[in-house]
Amino acid sequence: MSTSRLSARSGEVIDRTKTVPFTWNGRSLSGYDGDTIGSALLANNVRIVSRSMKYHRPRSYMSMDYWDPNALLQVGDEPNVRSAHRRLESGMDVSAQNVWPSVDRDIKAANGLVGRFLTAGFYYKTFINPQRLWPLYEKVLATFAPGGKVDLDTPHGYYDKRYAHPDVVVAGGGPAGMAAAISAAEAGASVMLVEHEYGLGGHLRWGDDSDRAIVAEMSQRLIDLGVEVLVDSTVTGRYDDNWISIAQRSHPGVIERLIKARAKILVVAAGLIERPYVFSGNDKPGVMLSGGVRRLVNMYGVRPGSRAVVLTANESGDQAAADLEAAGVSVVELVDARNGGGVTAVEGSPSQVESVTLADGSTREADLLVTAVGWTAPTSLLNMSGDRPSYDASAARFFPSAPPDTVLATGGMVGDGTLDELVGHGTATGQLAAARAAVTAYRLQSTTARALPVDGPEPDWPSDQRAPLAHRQHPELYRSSTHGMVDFSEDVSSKDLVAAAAEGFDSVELLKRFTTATMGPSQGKLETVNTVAVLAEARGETIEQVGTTVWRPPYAPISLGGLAGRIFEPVRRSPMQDWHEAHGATPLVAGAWIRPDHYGDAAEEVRNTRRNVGIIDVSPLGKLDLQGPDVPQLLNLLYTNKWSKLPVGGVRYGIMCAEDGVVLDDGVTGRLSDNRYLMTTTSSGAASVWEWAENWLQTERPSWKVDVTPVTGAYASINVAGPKSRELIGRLAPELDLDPERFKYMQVRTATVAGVDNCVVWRIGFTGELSYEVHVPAGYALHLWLQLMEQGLDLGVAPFGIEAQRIMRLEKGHFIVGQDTDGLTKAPSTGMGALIKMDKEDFVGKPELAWELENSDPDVLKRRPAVVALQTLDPQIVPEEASQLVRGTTTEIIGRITSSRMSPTLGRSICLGQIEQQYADAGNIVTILLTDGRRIEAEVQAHHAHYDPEGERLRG
Amino acid sequence: MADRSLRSRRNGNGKGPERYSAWGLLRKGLAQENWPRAWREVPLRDTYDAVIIGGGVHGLATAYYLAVNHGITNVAVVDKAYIGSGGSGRNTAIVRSNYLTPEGVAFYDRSLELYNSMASDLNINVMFSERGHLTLAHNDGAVRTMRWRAEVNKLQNIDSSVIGPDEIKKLVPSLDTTSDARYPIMGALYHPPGGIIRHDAVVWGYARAADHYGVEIHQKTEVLDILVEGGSGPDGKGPGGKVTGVRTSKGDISAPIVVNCTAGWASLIASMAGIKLPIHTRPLQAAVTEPVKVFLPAVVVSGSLHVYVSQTDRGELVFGAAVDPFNNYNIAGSLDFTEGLAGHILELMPGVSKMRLLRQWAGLCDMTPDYSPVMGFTPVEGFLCDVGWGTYGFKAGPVSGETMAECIATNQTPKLIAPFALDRFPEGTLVGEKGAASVGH
Amino acid sequence: MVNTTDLDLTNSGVEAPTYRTSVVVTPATSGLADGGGGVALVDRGDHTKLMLRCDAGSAAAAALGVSFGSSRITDSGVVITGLRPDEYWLIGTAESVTGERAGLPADGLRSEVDLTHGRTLIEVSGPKATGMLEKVCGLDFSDAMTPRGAATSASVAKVSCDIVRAGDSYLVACDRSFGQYLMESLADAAREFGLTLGD
Amino acid sequence: MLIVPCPHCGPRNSSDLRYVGESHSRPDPNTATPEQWRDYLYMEDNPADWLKETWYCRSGCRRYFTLERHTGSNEFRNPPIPGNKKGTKA
Ligand SMILES: Cc1cc2nc3c(=O)[nH]c(=O)nc-3n(C[C@H](O)[C@H](O)[C@H](O)COP(=O)(O)OP(=O)(O)OC[C@H]3O[C@@H](n4cnc5c(N)ncnc54)[C@H](O)[C@@H]3O)c2cc1C
Ligand SMILES: NC(=O)c1ccc[n+]([C@@H]2O[C@H](COP(=O)([O-])OP(=O)(O)OC[C@H]3O[C@@H](n4cnc5c(N)ncnc54)[C@H](O)[C@@H]3O)[C@@H](O)[C@H]2O)c1
Ligand SMILES: Cc1cc2nc3c(=O)[nH]c(=O)nc-3n(C[C@H](O)[C@H](O)[C@H](O)COP(=O)(O)O)c2cc1C
Ligand SMILES: [Zn+2]
Repeated sequence: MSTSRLSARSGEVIDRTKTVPFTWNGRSLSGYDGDTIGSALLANNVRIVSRSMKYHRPRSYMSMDYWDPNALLQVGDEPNVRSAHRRLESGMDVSAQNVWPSVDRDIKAANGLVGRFLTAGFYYKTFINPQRLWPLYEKVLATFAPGGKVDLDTPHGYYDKRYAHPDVVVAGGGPAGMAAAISAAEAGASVMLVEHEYGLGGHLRWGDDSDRAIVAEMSQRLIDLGVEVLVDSTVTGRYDDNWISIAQRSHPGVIERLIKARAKILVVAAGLIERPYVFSGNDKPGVMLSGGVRRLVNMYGVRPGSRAVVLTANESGDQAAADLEAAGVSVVELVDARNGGGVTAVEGSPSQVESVTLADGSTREADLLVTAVGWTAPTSLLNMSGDRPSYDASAARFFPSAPPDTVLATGGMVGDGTLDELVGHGTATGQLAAARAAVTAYRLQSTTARALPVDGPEPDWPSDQRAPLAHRQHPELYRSSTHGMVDFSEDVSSKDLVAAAAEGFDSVELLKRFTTATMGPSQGKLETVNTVAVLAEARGETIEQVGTTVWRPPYAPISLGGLAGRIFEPVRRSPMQDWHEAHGATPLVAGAWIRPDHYGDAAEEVRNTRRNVGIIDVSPLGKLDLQGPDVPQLLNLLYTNKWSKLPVGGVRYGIMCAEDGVVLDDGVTGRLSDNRYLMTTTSSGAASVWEWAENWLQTERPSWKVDVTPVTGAYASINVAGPKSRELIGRLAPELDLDPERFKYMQVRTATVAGVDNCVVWRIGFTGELSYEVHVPAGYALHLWLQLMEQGLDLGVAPFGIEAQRIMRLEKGHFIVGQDTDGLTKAPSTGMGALIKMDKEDFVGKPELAWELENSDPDVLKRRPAVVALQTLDPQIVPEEASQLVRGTTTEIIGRITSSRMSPTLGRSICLGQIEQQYADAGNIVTILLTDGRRIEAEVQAHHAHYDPEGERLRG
Repeated sequence: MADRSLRSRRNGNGKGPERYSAWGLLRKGLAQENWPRAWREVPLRDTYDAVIIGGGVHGLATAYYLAVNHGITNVAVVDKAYIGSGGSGRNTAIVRSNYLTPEGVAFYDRSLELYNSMASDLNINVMFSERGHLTLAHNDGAVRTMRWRAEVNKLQNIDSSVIGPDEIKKLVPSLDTTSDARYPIMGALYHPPGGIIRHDAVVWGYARAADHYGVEIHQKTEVLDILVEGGSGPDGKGPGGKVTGVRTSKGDISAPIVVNCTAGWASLIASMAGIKLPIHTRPLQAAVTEPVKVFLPAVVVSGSLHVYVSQTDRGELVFGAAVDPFNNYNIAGSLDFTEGLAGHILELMPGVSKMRLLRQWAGLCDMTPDYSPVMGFTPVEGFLCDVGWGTYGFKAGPVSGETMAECIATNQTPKLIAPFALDRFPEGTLVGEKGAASVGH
Repeated sequence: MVNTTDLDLTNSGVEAPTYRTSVVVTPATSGLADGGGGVALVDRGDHTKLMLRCDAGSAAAAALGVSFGSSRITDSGVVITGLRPDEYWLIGTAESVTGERAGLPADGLRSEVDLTHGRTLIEVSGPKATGMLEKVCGLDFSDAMTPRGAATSASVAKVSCDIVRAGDSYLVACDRSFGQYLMESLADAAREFGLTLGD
Repeated sequence: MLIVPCPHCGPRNSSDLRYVGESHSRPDPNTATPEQWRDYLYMEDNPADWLKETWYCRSGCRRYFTLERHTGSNEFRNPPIPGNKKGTKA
């Protein structure tokens, strides 16, 4: 097969005035603008571009389209580029994959010699013993992995996404698809026409001048109608409710853009894919499909060989023969399968066809064999819509059977006909699509609160009145009397399939998984029907009985970059976050929030807070504004303790449980006025507690009058803690009565602070110090923060971060839900039994807690976990959080450390942990197994608080 | 324990299966002859000692161990489609034993042990690749949970430890371990014995071996009803009843023992016996890329980003994520899954943006409230369950088969599965894996 | 509302508060602004946003003059919108909102929260505003589905937002803590259209 | 991405909602037996059929409502009614 550029042709898509340089395996070559990588390589007489996966046989181009199984090349840092489809660009660095050491001299080709032993599934039968050697074998096998190389330094380029709501999406820009798009648009629908190739026209692109004139005319009509035409774009999937994914590679400045279209109607006009023929030597370079030859000659002006045999069963083969003749290739034999002609083998060197054996046993010298034996309907998008294709033996292909009525198929997928008939069917399909889309639009608009009101009654759902396209007779040509390759990318032959079926892998799905046929990069676009046909033959069944494997998304592979798009992950910031970072805070990712972890020295932050006054930004604290007469009832329901008597100005702590009694969240709620409460939740529980409250109000207690409004972002929260906090707050809120007798621990006031109205100030203290938590309208939060820093200068004010707060709360023995408790910790285990009020009529989780509290089985009781404080006997050892508590010298787990720190205040290690009740008595000595394997002892404390257990500082 | 090698026994047909070996392969290759069927295709009979519903790894392993460990061979495994068509043929094949609770650890560790000797026990290369398993932690809470798991694991002699970003980078160079990542990698639970396995080979291996001992495998045989007598519910089904057989698409079978090994369909089968389960069915999706040269040496899981990834010896990346957001028996899959997946994978491994997703698919998962299975007896006598496998049940196949077989043969609940009994729900004693629920496969 | 007491701060040394919105225009954002004008983004964080809960069918609801899913602009320039079935918002300058609020009857008015500080409000306008929103929000912004005056809530760039098509522009509001992120995301989405950043 | 027919907003993308689960009514906590209560807590019908279930319109109207969906085809039927749910699952 000697290839070369032909003289200029009327339909070519290349621009011979523009030379495009590129390199092939380091060698400098050039092609023309408009070439694909593949056509340029062939024009340069480069034919062998890859080696087959298992046997490393030399391979060349067959179909010259995206699905060409042997054409995956490395281009720069991009692996697996479809070179028969991808347009050549200046400077492309193209190289072969899956070859060693080079595409022309491949040592692994020795595999070919032992081919008869490397049958499908051979690895299941080998390397079994000794097992110790398998990892070694595995490493060797892995070097056979096909595919290109990933450059791990590849930058994330510019990928993008958008949504769309077209009335009609048309997949496929051949004549049928174009006609459908035109008629739908003419009927008033908004239409998106998507074509996988670089240009519209489908198979007409490699047809004659009159074909192209029609394409030009239809293209102009599409422009005039304002149809959104996307070329070099693929409809990659159809999901529930016509959620359509489109990979657009032609948007300026964007590598790949994912369009998510909610189409009212999807029209599938994907055309047909040409099927290879199974016979001996069918993977040898020089065997091509008729469509491949026609593209090569007519679109790229490349001569595919010099002496050709053409095996034809249809027009496409006849036309290919004519095209070859016109290009000066001598067609030494036109074998007509419609008249019983056939081909049984090609012979030649491993890298070149030299002769063709015909069914009658005679041979022809030739360097090119062209086959035109039929089509595969790429029904993939229809299958994704729930349709199962059915087989028509007389037409020798699968057809759609019953797609949902929002998905319509047209063109070659549904039948055959003249160009006029195809266009006619497409036109009728477009009209039907538009009419159905109008009904769907009516429904959407009439049920959407924000939409315009609709006029008149809902139109009827249009029934399908299209005249069907005929199924043209086609011989069932799948396999010759010889065996050959069925799956070229996976190197699976018909012989492998027969053997696998005989072994019991004789349903199409098992056959696929055992042999990997159809699992390669083209996903069965070329191989499915031949696989099924060979299995049917092996089982003595019909193709219809055997059925096909399932096509799944995507229709064509889509880049991970395209699926990801711009990488944007929501981030929440408090009004002071910039200040924190400007003042040396180490940022801490806490869910969606970014928070200050510490400003350099957490221990010093603790000491300063305990000694002077510290301020911490606790803005992420969940905050809910509750209003309405039934708020106390709601609180009684959600929390385990009682709320009816909370006075105005009072604040109370509560624990929330789920219905299984497991602790869900905790926090304080204060009563700001008669009718208005402010509830706080943990930072991570903010959203879920809000939804939880709404859930109870809307579904179980719909008669209660409570309005819940999330105000987490509305108020920034600053905790001012330490013995001098009263002094500092006093300076900023001169009108606020801070007298400890009148503004007591666990009370709340609304006040003007630093000139900011409507601040909520409550006296509570997670840190265990005298402290005031100020919830300030967020727009003034930075102002307040700066004023606290400024006005507190002489008091020694300093900011503290999350780490210092964690230390202080641990010193004080406050547990953290989700850290000191877990998904099984019921409320009584927290040591907060006093907060569980079983005499309330109802609260969430009550029955489980009742049974928990009533249970008197000593075996159960003694093993129930309890949250306790622990101190190591050696005060300098801080056991890592999650260190296990074990019984004595055994390995029996009796609990674990849930929190631990070195206390800057006490100068010793302190812990909280969960431990079985039987070991939880104060004074017990228990064993901690450190993560380094050492065992140390620790004493269970009487109080959770290691520091100021009576709370004198807090209340002072 | 009985001799588990295939050499010693003959199957119900009186014919031994031909042993797989390189030598056999060579001989067959030279002679150009085919291997015999891996399992027989025989007509369904009308009575068996036990009927196992579901030809996934759990059903087939149960049948295999019934035969090999207990000599109970008059057993039918029925599947409505082909073997492995459920979760067993769709999973991402991650095997590990670093669970959170001692019960869980002991159980999965036994499974790993069985996986380790499976190739020679079943005489098939299941390609168990012990390549190491990393569960990444992106915040201090997650690091704490990882350490919790590591510490429990160590006490059970499981190789499992928490490692830091530098070591992670050494093990998996493609990961972004810098601290300016949106979700910085702060550490990982590293479990060297974890890895991946060729899931289909496991299914086929059990099927072939079970068949060899006389078990019958009936594909395309759908169970339509379960025959129960004397129960408290309508039609005599439900608690207090006794199983007498099953109705299938190929006819009725009488059998005193019926085992529900149907994973995603478990509730439907149980309801045929009048039993309610604490299970909801959710699809779990997975996807593969086109193959590229091998660059990812270990299994990487990120609980907070809900993705996991490994690379097969064929070079594809295999991905998974969290279960779908609503109950569903439909495995069509969604675009949201692939979008989220790609976004999160690129956060972890920014260099793979040019790789292409080749195929996505889904399987059904039988989710329980405490991330633990439901195993053993039910209130209907003779009706047993081995279900509730959620997103993690493939790795449990061997040990589940072994213990379920023991349960059936001895009529007693083996200790390893006692914590997983159905009555833990009415009794309110859930299993501790819920304690720090995190995805992990 | 954005106002402060006339407190005499002179003696205490406390400075008068300055209101800050959440939208910090970072170099990352401003770098995208080429003044092209296809999309203009303006931070309206200083607008007062007053939320009212009203019983359906009450006098207060009637006086508001809008229903769920719609909005109107009053003579004083306040946008009144029904964002949820029983939830209405008044958006405008402090003064004008106070004025509109004063005119409402008490009947049926259940509760009221001033969320001026709680919501970031970005005004999106320009000939390509719709095209930009279609990149980050799954709603159908066609004139039939989202006509002038339409109001709804949906996820925008993965954040829950309220969206009002008020006159020629869109008002997009989210929780204040997401404000900077939202601004950056919108600016990024707008860059292909030519971005102008407002004051 | 399903379209969920919100009774207030109209058809919405399912990502704007949160799925709560099967709708079950809560037994009287003061009279329920442990079995009844735990049946409510843990047991599911989980049919491959029409299922009554609760959704929360998280990014839209913020309302909980009950819908009937077919768990095989994902079709919704009947106009949805705002209403009860299983309050247990946080
Ligand atoms: C995408 C995905 C990834 C996963 N990843 C992992 C992983 O990495 N590691 C891991 O350990 N686990 C994983 N799992 C979970 C694991 O796959 C399952 O838990 C496990 O395969 C369950 O096996 P099984 O034998 O119980 O059920 P299945 O394999 O599901 O088998 C059940 C069988 O029952 C049959 N059946 C159902 N109804 C009937 C009927 N009426 N009559 C007859 N037959 C019936 C079905 O056809 C099916 O073949 C994953 C699951 C999925 C979906
Ligand atoms: N396909 C051929 O090679 C070929 C050759 C000769 C004649 N024909 C005849 O032409 C008729 C088909 O005409 P037609 O208009 O139906 O098809 P067509 O083959 O002319 O055009 C179909 C187009 O759809 C595109 N496409 C397929 N799937 C797509 C997707 N998911 N997203 C975007 N684009 C996609 C293809 O790239 C192709 O350009 C048949 O009757 C056939 O016999 C076809
Ligand atoms: C671990 C694993 C690897 C897979 N690799 C491939 C692959 O390389 N190519 C492919 O087409 N499918 C691959 N699949 C997917 C299967 O083709 C198939 O989609 C899956 O088993 C589900 O079956 P279904 O799609 O027929 O429903 C793989 C599946 C698994 C579980
Ligand atoms: Zn809604």
